[in-house]
Amino acid sequence: MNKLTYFPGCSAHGTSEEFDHTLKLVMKTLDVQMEEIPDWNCCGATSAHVMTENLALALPMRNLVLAEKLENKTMGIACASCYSRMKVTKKHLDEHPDLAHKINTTIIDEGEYKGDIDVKSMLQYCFEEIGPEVIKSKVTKPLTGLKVACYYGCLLTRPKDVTHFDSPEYPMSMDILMEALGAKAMEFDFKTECCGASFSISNTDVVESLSGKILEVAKESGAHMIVVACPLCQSNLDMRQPDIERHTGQKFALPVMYFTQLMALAFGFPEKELKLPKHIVPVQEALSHIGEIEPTPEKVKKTKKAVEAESEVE
Amino acid sequence: MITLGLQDQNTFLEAVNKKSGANVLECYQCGKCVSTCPVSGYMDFPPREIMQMIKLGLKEETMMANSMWFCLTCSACSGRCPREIDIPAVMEAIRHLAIEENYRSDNKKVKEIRKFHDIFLDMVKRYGRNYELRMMAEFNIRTRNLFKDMHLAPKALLKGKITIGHESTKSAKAIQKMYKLAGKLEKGEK
Amino acid sequence: METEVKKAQGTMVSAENPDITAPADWQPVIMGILCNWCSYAGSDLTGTSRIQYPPNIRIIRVPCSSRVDPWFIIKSLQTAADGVLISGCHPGDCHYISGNYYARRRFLVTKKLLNFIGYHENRVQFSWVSAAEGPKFAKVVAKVTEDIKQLGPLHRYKKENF
Amino acid sequence: MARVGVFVCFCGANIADFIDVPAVVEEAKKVKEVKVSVLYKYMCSDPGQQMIRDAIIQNRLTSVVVAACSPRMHEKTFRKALSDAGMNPYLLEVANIREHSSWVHQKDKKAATEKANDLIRMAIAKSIANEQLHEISVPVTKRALVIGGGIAGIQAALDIADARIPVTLVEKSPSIGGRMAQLDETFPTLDCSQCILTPKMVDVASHPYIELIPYAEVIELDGYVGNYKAKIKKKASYVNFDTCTGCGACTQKCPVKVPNEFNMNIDKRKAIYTPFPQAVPNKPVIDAEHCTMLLKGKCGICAKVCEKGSIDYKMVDEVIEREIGAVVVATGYDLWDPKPYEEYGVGRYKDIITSLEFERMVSASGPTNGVPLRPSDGKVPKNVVFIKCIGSRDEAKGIEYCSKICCMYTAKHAILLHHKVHDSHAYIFYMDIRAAGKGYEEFVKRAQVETAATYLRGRVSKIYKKGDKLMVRGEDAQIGQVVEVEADLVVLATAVIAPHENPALARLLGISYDKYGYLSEAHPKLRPVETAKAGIFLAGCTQAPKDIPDTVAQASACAAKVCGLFAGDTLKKDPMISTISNEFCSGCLNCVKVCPYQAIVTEEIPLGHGSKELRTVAKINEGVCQGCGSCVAICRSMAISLAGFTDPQIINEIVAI
Repeated sequence: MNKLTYFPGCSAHGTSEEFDHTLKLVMKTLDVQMEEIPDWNCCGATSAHVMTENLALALPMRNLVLAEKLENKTMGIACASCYSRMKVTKKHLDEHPDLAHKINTTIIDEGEYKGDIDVKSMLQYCFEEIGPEVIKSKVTKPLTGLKVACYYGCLLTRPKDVTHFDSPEYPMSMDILMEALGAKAMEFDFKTECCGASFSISNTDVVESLSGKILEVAKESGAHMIVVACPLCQSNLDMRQPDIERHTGQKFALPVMYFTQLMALAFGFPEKELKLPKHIVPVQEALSHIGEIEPTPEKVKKTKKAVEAESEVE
Repeated sequence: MITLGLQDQNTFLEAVNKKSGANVLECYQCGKCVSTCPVSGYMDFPPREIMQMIKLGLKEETMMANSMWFCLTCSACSGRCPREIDIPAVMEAIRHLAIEENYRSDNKKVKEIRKFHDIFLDMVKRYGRNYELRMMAEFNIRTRNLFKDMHLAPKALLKGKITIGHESTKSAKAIQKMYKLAGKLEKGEK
Repeated sequence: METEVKKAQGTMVSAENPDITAPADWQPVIMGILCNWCSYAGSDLTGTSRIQYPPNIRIIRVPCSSRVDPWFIIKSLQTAADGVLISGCHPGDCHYISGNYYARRRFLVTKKLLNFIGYHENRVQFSWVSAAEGPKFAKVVAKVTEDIKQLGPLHRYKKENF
Repeated sequence: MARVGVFVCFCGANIADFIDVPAVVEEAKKVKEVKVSVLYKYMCSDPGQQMIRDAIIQNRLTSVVVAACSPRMHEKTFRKALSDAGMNPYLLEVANIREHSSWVHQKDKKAATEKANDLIRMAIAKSIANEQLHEISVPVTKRALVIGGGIAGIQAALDIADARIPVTLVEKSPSIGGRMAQLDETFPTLDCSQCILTPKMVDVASHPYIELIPYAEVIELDGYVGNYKAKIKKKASYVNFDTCTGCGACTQKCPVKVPNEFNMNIDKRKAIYTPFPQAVPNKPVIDAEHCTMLLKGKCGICAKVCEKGSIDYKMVDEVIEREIGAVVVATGYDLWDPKPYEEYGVGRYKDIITSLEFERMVSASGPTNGVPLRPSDGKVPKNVVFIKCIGSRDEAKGIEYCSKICCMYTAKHAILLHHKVHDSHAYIFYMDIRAAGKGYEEFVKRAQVETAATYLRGRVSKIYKKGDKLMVRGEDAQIGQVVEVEADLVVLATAVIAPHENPALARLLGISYDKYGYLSEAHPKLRPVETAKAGIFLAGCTQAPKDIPDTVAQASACAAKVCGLFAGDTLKKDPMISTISNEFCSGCLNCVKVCPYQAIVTEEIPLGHGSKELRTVAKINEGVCQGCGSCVAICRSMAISLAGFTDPQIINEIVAI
């Protein structure tokens, strides 16, 4: 059994409850014991670093200090934004011991910062620590026929020198996981374009325009749905979708699901565990493609010899 | 028209470089950041122009721009910058400078964005965590735009997308203390 | 203590031997041994650019810093020099491919020896100055001169001094 | 007893204003060896030199000290004055009282004068220990080796051979021609590359003074300027070039198809092939990696169809040796692989190609018969986006420098596109247009005006697919707007990089290379074709990115250098080199280890006079020694001495203060 310190993030108990719930289900199946950080606090999200210097470090630092007390090697974070703040903070603190010492004074009651915990997003954890092979072995109900566009958003892979995970331009980890579940990951160019993120409330027109472009390209890719690993991306793409459709006159009808929901489905959990009614864009239609067999393209079976080298014999 | 050459030293450039850890002088104006930036269309000066303005020492113009407030810190620009300049750090530096030196843009959007962040931080201060519905409501009240997104609310509520109740961290006090001490640190630095 | 008193009176006191003193207007002599291709050319450029530096240095030209035998350093310190500056091409830029690397290693050893017999480590200094670094040469000379002034006159290890 | 003459120069006001020159002259007279000490306004002038010549003769001087400017300035001038007076020129010493005193201590005349006195005393002391030296003559082998058969190597070889100096030209591929052979038309005149290149290629093959060794590599180089020995590995071609007529029957019948590297893998060639129709020599070679006969022993068709029986499957690599006097390195360039541009979808989208791929397509003899086609569906593109600086000027993904030629060839591509597809439109994303060269700006104007190519100033940030089009997004900084171009084809102007073999080649030749792998010239401005190793020269892109005119100019410059080197029967060499005394040499051979030129060899000499037993001592190879003095300082038994910088000379200088 693997043990993992878990940081759910504020939205896990609100907008992204289905993420939190299915994550816990699949982790159980994968034999990972998740220990939630007791009394965790908000990471400060965008607002803290936009407005302040020290608070932006202090808020995540408190969580890091609390996490270190649990003595697991790794901390897994559900929300991409929390993950990014935690990673950025950790990098700053580890690179500048003076700074770490200074910020530590604001939370000294919680203890000393040691810097000895590894921070990973849950996607990263699934991909690197568990691996697609193991995940594939747990699949009881393959998602064959389902075409998905994997959307990573900004913060899971960027900036590269902070995350050290996958490509910042064309990541493949989630695609590989989805293929392990039996689904088909489509070629999708807007994997890491920004959805508008923190402007969700303050600047809705920006979100609508950016998320609209992502929906457009995802639709173009031929996908039945978008798969995400970030609550904010999910809410921007899902909740705002009707508005975007109304303003642009385009019809997307692209449900936006968490990768853990699809994992749970493929692992054989009943649909009601996915909390599908929480979705603004209905999911059923997309899920109905599961089981569809794609007509095999009429490709001539390549002889072994031909594949062997670049050379081919006439 | 802007007259250059009046300053002996570009102290603004120095301040931005020091605060951001980047070197703005490395920018060679290729514009890759501009077409990368998802919100450059909303900025009155896109990143490339901001870099040049800092180089020219145009402090007032830079500080009153809306650009840094629109920056989403998505890091797409720095990931593609051929000179590997940490542009989000530069944006953050001028934002912090603007806050410290009390530059306040009249731009309605900037005001709203700042308000949002204030409310957010306020909420975290009170409860240790953040709650979307309350956040949304408070933002709408404080920006006097009561009905914004109201059409979403019933649906979202109904679907359980947004919950009304909320919990706080047990040690909200610890957070409040942190706020106080962090604030002091910031003042101490100035 | 004695040294402090003398210094307070404005007398220059040798860092190695407080008995060796010199008047306040004492000027050290510095032996500069420069490689022909980089540092000597750089010192020429300092001149061509009319960059001013302290006049204490006397320059000897050698083809490469690797030509400098530790003997030259010791002989300089035995006779007139209060300090020695050796300067060659930047690492990797040696006109003779790798000479300056040998020189660098040799001088690390030489410095240890000089230290062991009681010389202050700043008496002998090593620098890289390229043919394009006229201003740098002036800076290096100014620094070395200042360092040697701080160290005061040199106790010369010669037979007649024992 | 030494008799020294001291000649102090005023240098107009340059010295006289800051140094008390008459006092300096008097001070010099106090040295007992000094027989004459005089001053003059300009020692380097004819009357000044005459003064020196006269004084040498009148006073029977044994050495001369000129106190003036830096020896790096006029040492040669004054040495000549000594020679003219019948004196050995190496008995001169220069005291540098201008650069080292009057110019740098302008605020302290007293100190400057004192320093000048010291510098002159040092020079006098050194000059007393000076010895008569004589220039060294080394024999020279008058044959040049040219490595690389692109336009640089071709030009260098032809120019040297035209001077009736034998040349061995070694090319690694089966044909000479290099990159230029792959080009369609050339800027800024749009003359056909093949048309101007192939006559030169034929000249190489038929030139009586050129020995062409294709499909070969230099694997070893020993010796020193004028006396190198090269080992050349001739790769097995499996075709006897002596009997092969180049009829082409074998290449037609060969059943194995392989991606054609000459056409940037757009089409296929056979396993037995000539790279292109105009190849020189026009003889095929067998690609051992793909030939089924060589791999599995099955097939043998080429041997069956060859009427001359030229196919020899048993052929093996052969190493030959050549004695040569000079080397011209002309290994050309490689192109940067744009894979790191993930944001463009490089590798995922077939319709993103590189410039050289485009070049092959528009070439009349190319794989698509001169029409650019979309690799995805074979359609003729209408909107073509050219993106410059791919990898160039990009520290993050590629290299820092500008590749120099991309601005021009992209303008050319826009024009060629228009010529081949009349209703097409070229969009060019650029950062700066660098068109410095004869007729270059005019050529860019032609692309902008006649062809009406749309120039957009900005780096492209993203390419994504929309239907069968590629959407290319970038900023047009001129209007400060982000623009998207709907493209059928995207052409990337990939950076010029040093050939990946360069570092290994440089080590083999004993020359240096920079951090990018380009071979280093001896001086970036004043010795751009020489390397730091005498007798080895650089031509073309192996030294830095260049266009064809610059490459040809540098190649001809190399030829001039080689001809200059071979002008006499022997080479004259500076006598300031090391010598080893057999009596003192202990045979520790530390000197061998530190010598950067492998100039020290070992020698067996009798243990004692008349003894039959032998002992090992070190010996300097005069031709190779460059006179750095590393060996002198390392020698424990002080057996080595460096002429011009002997221990007595330097110690004299030190104790003179």
